[in-house]
Amino acid sequence: MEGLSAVLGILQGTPVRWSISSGIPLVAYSFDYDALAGFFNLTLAILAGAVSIYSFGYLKEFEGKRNIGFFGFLFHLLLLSLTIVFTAANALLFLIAWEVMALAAYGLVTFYHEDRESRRAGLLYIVMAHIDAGCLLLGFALLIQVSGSADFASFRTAAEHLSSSQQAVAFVLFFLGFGIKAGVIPFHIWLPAAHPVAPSNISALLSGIVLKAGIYGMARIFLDGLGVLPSWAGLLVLIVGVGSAVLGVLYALMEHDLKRLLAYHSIENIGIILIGLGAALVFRAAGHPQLAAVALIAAMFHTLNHAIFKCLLFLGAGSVLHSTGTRNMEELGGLIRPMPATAFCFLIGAVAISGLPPLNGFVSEWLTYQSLLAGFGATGGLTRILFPLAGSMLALTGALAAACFVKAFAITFLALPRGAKSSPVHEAPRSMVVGMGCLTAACLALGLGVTWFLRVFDAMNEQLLGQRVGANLITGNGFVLSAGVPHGGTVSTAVIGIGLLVLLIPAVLLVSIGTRRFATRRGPAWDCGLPGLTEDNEYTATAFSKALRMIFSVLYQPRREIQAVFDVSPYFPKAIHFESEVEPTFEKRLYVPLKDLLLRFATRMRAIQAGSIHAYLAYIFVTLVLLLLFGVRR
Amino acid sequence: MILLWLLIVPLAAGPLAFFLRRRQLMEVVNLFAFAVLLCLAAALGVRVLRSGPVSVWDGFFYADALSALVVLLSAFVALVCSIYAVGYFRHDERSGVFQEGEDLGGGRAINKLREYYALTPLFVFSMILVALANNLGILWVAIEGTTLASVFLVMFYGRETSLEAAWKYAIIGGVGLSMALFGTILTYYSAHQALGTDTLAGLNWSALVGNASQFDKPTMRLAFILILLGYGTKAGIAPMHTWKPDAYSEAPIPGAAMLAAGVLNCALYGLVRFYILSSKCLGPELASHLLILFGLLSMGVAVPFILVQKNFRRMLAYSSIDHSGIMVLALGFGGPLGVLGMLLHMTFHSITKPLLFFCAGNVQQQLKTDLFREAKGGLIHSMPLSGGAFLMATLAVTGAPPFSLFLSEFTILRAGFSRGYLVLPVLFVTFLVAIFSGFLIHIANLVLGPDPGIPAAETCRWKKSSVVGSALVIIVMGFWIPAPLFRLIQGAVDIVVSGR
Amino acid sequence: MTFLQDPEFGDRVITLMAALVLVLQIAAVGQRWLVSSIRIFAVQSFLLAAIAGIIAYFNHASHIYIAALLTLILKAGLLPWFLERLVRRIEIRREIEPLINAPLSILIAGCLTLVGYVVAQSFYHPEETSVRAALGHNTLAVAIALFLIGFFTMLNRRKALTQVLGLLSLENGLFLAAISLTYGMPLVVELGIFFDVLVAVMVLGILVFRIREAFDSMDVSKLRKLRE
Amino acid sequence: MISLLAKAGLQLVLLLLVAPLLSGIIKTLKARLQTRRGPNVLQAYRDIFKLLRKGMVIPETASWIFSATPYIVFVTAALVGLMIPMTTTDAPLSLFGGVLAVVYLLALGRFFLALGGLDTGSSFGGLGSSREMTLSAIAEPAMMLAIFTVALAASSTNLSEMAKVAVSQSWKFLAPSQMLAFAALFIVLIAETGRIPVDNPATHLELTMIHEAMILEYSGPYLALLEWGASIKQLVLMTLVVNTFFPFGLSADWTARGLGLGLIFYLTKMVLLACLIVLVETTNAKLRLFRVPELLMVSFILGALALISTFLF
Repeated sequence: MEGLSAVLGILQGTPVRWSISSGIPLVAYSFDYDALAGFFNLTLAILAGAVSIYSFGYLKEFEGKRNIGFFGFLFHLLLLSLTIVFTAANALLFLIAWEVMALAAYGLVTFYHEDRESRRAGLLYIVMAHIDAGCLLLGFALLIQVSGSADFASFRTAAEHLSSSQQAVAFVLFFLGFGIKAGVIPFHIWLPAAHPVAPSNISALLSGIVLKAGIYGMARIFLDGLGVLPSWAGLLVLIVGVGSAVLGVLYALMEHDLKRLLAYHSIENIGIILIGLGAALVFRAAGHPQLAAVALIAAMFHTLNHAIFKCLLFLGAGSVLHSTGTRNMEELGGLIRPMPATAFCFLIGAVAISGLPPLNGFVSEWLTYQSLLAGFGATGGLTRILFPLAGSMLALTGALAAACFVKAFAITFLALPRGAKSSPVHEAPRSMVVGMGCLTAACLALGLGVTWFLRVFDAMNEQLLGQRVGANLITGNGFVLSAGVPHGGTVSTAVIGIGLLVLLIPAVLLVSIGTRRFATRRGPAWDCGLPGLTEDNEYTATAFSKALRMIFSVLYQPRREIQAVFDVSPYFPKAIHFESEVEPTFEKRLYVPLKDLLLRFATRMRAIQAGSIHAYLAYIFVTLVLLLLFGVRR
Repeated sequence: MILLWLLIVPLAAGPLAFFLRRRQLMEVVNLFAFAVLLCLAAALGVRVLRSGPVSVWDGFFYADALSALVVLLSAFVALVCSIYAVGYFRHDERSGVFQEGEDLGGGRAINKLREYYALTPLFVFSMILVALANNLGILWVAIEGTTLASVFLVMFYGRETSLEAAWKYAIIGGVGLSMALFGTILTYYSAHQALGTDTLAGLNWSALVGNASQFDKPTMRLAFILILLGYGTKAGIAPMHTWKPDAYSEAPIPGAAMLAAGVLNCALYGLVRFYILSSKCLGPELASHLLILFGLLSMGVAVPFILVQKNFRRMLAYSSIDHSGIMVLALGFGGPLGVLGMLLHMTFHSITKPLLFFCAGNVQQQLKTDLFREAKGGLIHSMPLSGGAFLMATLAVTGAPPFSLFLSEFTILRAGFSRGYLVLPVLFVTFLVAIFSGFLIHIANLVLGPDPGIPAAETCRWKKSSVVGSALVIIVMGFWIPAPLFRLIQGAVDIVVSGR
Repeated sequence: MTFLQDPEFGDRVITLMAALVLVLQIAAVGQRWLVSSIRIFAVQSFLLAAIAGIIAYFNHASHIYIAALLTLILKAGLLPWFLERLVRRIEIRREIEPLINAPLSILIAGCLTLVGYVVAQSFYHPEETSVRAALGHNTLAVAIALFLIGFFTMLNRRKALTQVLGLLSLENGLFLAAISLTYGMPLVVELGIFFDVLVAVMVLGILVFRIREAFDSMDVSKLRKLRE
Repeated sequence: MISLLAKAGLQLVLLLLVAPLLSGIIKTLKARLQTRRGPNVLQAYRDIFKLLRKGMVIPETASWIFSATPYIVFVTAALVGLMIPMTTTDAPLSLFGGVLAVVYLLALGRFFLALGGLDTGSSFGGLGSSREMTLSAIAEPAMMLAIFTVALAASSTNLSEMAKVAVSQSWKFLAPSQMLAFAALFIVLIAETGRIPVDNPATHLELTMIHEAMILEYSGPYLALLEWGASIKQLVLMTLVVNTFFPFGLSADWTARGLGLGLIFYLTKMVLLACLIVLVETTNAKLRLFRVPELLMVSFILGALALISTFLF
């Protein structure tokens, strides 16, 4: 139902406005269902549909223990508040919906509030959410002060006579506010804490769409609310995007908790989206609305893609957790046999997120590359060099993401089960598989049929940048996606897909020569003469990422601890205990010292309430005398 | 005539309850009196809206929109607290809390109840008198009345700590009020110069406000400083706030709630009256600089104490210090927006704060402690209703958006920006966020968590009805404000801004 | 006998009495005996009543007579008697060492008087005040000084009872300011204020008694249980 | 439409034939340089056909991914081959896949190869996949920078366009940015195709092998497909390097004469490049695994210099 209304909103292109006035000053429940809102609602609709189908199966396990009613209430409250956030036309209503979304998400993250870890993560989440709400509060107050009324439309008109310093302050406030919500690198610490502890269908929704609320905010305010931002603003967004992408994937590589790995990947993909958005801002500042439109399409298309395949991956991780009861990859393995459907969906998700062709991840990264390339020509001075460098960092991120998902998929699903699994692992219930299935289908459809889907962005582009570039992005009778530049780069995932299938025929023929003569036998893998391979010989997640840990050791500061238990001589150990840990630099260097400083100051301040009445009277006496002396004379 | 009835009802209820001796009768009298009071207050509000200021006995009692608002809020708080008090004291009686005070000479349990049910109406009477008194001297006498009535409330349990709290409350309150008296005298002196009359009207608010501009400037400056310190002590603003944590953690919950929501409004009402006089006479600079300074100081003082608090009763006190700071800051920002923000905040705060006290009361009575350490958390399992309400009230009080306090804080923020300040609003928001985080972290650890195995304890009808009732009012207020209430607030804003 | 009508004479007498009150107040700051500080308070109240009487006589303002009478009965007679009865029942004669030792506290009292004068200075603009108003004018400085020194004694003393006395001397300062500046507040207000002061002292008296009961000493600095 | 299929078919056949020939030539050249006779140039063909006719053994622990991997590796390599201009500037599928598609299709093949390696459950497979993914991840940014330099010159990532532009400005390849880009791409070529300084293709010694470790468990037709796919990938990368930097003799259209001439030029260029590779292989010893990132860092710096020099000079 939501999906339908969303598509309706986009295709028309004309904003649908309706509002109810409320008794409270300044708060008008007015909604503006324009193209940008329509697009984000479409993403929300797709995800909400898939997750609710998935939740049928997932929640069966809760039947007795938790009250599902409260869970349902929070779930729909989250969806409702997201819809309002996307369509709010009144700044105050936007803020109210924004915080309700944060509170609903907090309720859901701490749904298992029995274990301390999820409570702590929930608190961290809500405190960071409130900090970013505070920044938005200040930003909106500044804008309302300039424009007089609280409607987004009035911000648009008031943007002209924003002084440059006001515009800069407003930009920083909004970037800080939306950045924290989107989980950008310096403010990301709540994301890998909160998403893994939430129930899987919720962390899917959190990573999929709640992070995108930050992106929506940036798009709405930067492109629509603050007028034309100076180029340094776009470059800042770009640099932060690159930082988040690279560091996000590097931290993801070191994780061996499946859901934390996916949470770090959300940071990486948000970084990629920000690269697109930053490029769009820089082009707009440099006066190339055409290129800005392409970059914006890249960013928004990647938002949609990331929402879909991240949600798919989280649902997959959820069904693994549902069946095996653990998220630690070191104890998983060999799940492809008992859970073939989940494995296949997870594989499609992994291929899509690593940006490998025929799927949708590749298409949006391709568009980002094209806009970065075009950036070289369009911008002047040193910034020209920045764009291709960002492109190479994007490539590094893509390749590292591929490495990370090879590890995630292989260690979880392939070869022999590592942990001593007591109960036999069963396939996820049918509804969960169906939930994942439709998302997989969405990935494939978006990947192959991208050219039909691009027209969706025309209305949005026209509204935000006044450009309709959809047409010249599609050439070659509707199959080929082009970069919008004559003789520019072109790619067609549809033809690549068909090519792959067609070339499969000669390969199958070649193989059939051999298989017709001899039956393929199944034998034990080569074990260098040892008495048979057991699961202990298999590669573990830590081992897989060891090479990268050594190469990037300057970032990780890895700490290694080996204790060998031996009785006769150290060279014949009975058991070796190996423990390696990567240092959480951001937490250790930045957040923990800040917190300690604050608490130490607070405990010292408690001395002023030390209980002696003489001290209390002295405070009043001193204030009285000071005021008498200084207050009167002036 | 409504004014007289508003005063007679609580005045009569006090002694009546004192002589009735039996608990059920006293409770009925108390509830009935405050219910009637609320209806009268509402009628007064409507009357003031329709036909402007109401006065009786040639101006001795005078009620304009501002005083009608304060009367309405005091009546609402009194009613909600009295409903809760019924359940609260029944639980106290059952769990033998009074015996503990007896060996310290506190008197038998039934005497305690008689003391409470006699004093609370007198306490409410003096709060109503504050709002209705036209003569600033009588205003001072009324506030002194609230102090004296509430000293016994703080001393209610008769434990050593409650004696200490009562002594500090009485002494600091006495000093504060003497400064306020000195300010009133000086105001009368500066008015005396201009008016020259010796009659009773010399101190009447309606007479003074008309020609406030010809008052004697330096006297009025000194008078405003003294009034700010005096009534600031009663409101609990920063350097004079030290009595609040002790008083609130020792008084019985209904008493503490009335102190927090009722006396705070009266003290600020007094401060606003003098603010109008001084801004008409001296121009707004002096008043706004001082008010902003004290407002931010109180919010600043509240932050560290909330962050590292060990006792949730005292944390409520610091939260009310923070809110008095916010209101004073709003008044300091001034202008139509600032005053609107302050009055909205006063209204929403008086509605939200009692619920917070009720939940804290339920938790304290159930766990027999008010320390976070001893309450092992997981309250949601044994007390789902008050645990959930506690969490919701925390979000409401700290100004989380879906609730109404966010709207008033946003208006205050806009007022700050409209005055051209930039650093102050940023400081204001940082304090708000810090207090939100401190508050929520403590309460979340208290309410959520594994099931400690305490037997379910939500039994008393009265307590549950008051918690649910005020929770509903808070939620509704978040989205819709009744039009007459909002017109009343706007009327009060006109009075403060234009000083009619 | 003509000098009885001459306002100049009245002004001089009032200034003399106000100065006397101030001296007594500074003496009370250094005082060590409980009973004698109560007596000092009684004498101060008597002097204040006299000042009020003189002002009433010269300005023919009848309601100030009532105020003077009330002060005489209440503050000079009733309160000291009540406090002494309390002291006798608690049998504590000597006040232990105040927080700040005697000579330094007297010095501070002196400075506070100076502050009082500085603040009062900004009021005194001789040109426009009528002769009648000038009558009690320089007593404002004394009133402010009394107020500040009273506050300081509360701050300085450990005993609960002396803190009450400090509060009362504070009230005295206010009364002096009221009658000297504006020839007394409107009558109803005066009555209200007297009534409140009386009740306040009653309440504080009960509290002192209960504290004496609970802590078996009047030392207020022991009250330190409620702390952060 | 039909001519497209015909062109694609022709280029596919050319691709399938030349690839094993080239790896054979490299083996024999290397042997000759080390003064030994070395295997016959056609030995690679014989190996592939021998393997195609053999039976297969699949490890017990392996899942369907193990058997899908050879197909995917072979097919992706072949498809990429159709996108590269080999003998003419107008590659059959160049409209449907630019240089980015080439890079990412090869990445897709590598992704599944690594999964296949891990699927066997033996530590060799894990070893190979981990090293392969790590090194390719480090090589990726350098390759991207070099490609960006060339693409920016032609302001398009379409390979045919780049080839046409390169042909039209014939002496352009002497520009410093092109030279630096060539050096960077050459190092990446060695890393990607697993030649000596990075990985030793001829050994099965656990310490040194990367590519070989992943295909250790394959046998029979699957191994043939993988070997063939690897040689096609090698051919593709060498062609990419050659035709973008030295575009002599690339005929403009698909006429018979143009094709013949183009083929001769193309083969000579490939043999010359093979000699260069062999020269590098015999003069260098294999680097330690954790020294390889430094080598790739050098290529990254070269790529960055190439990029800067495009608009400095």
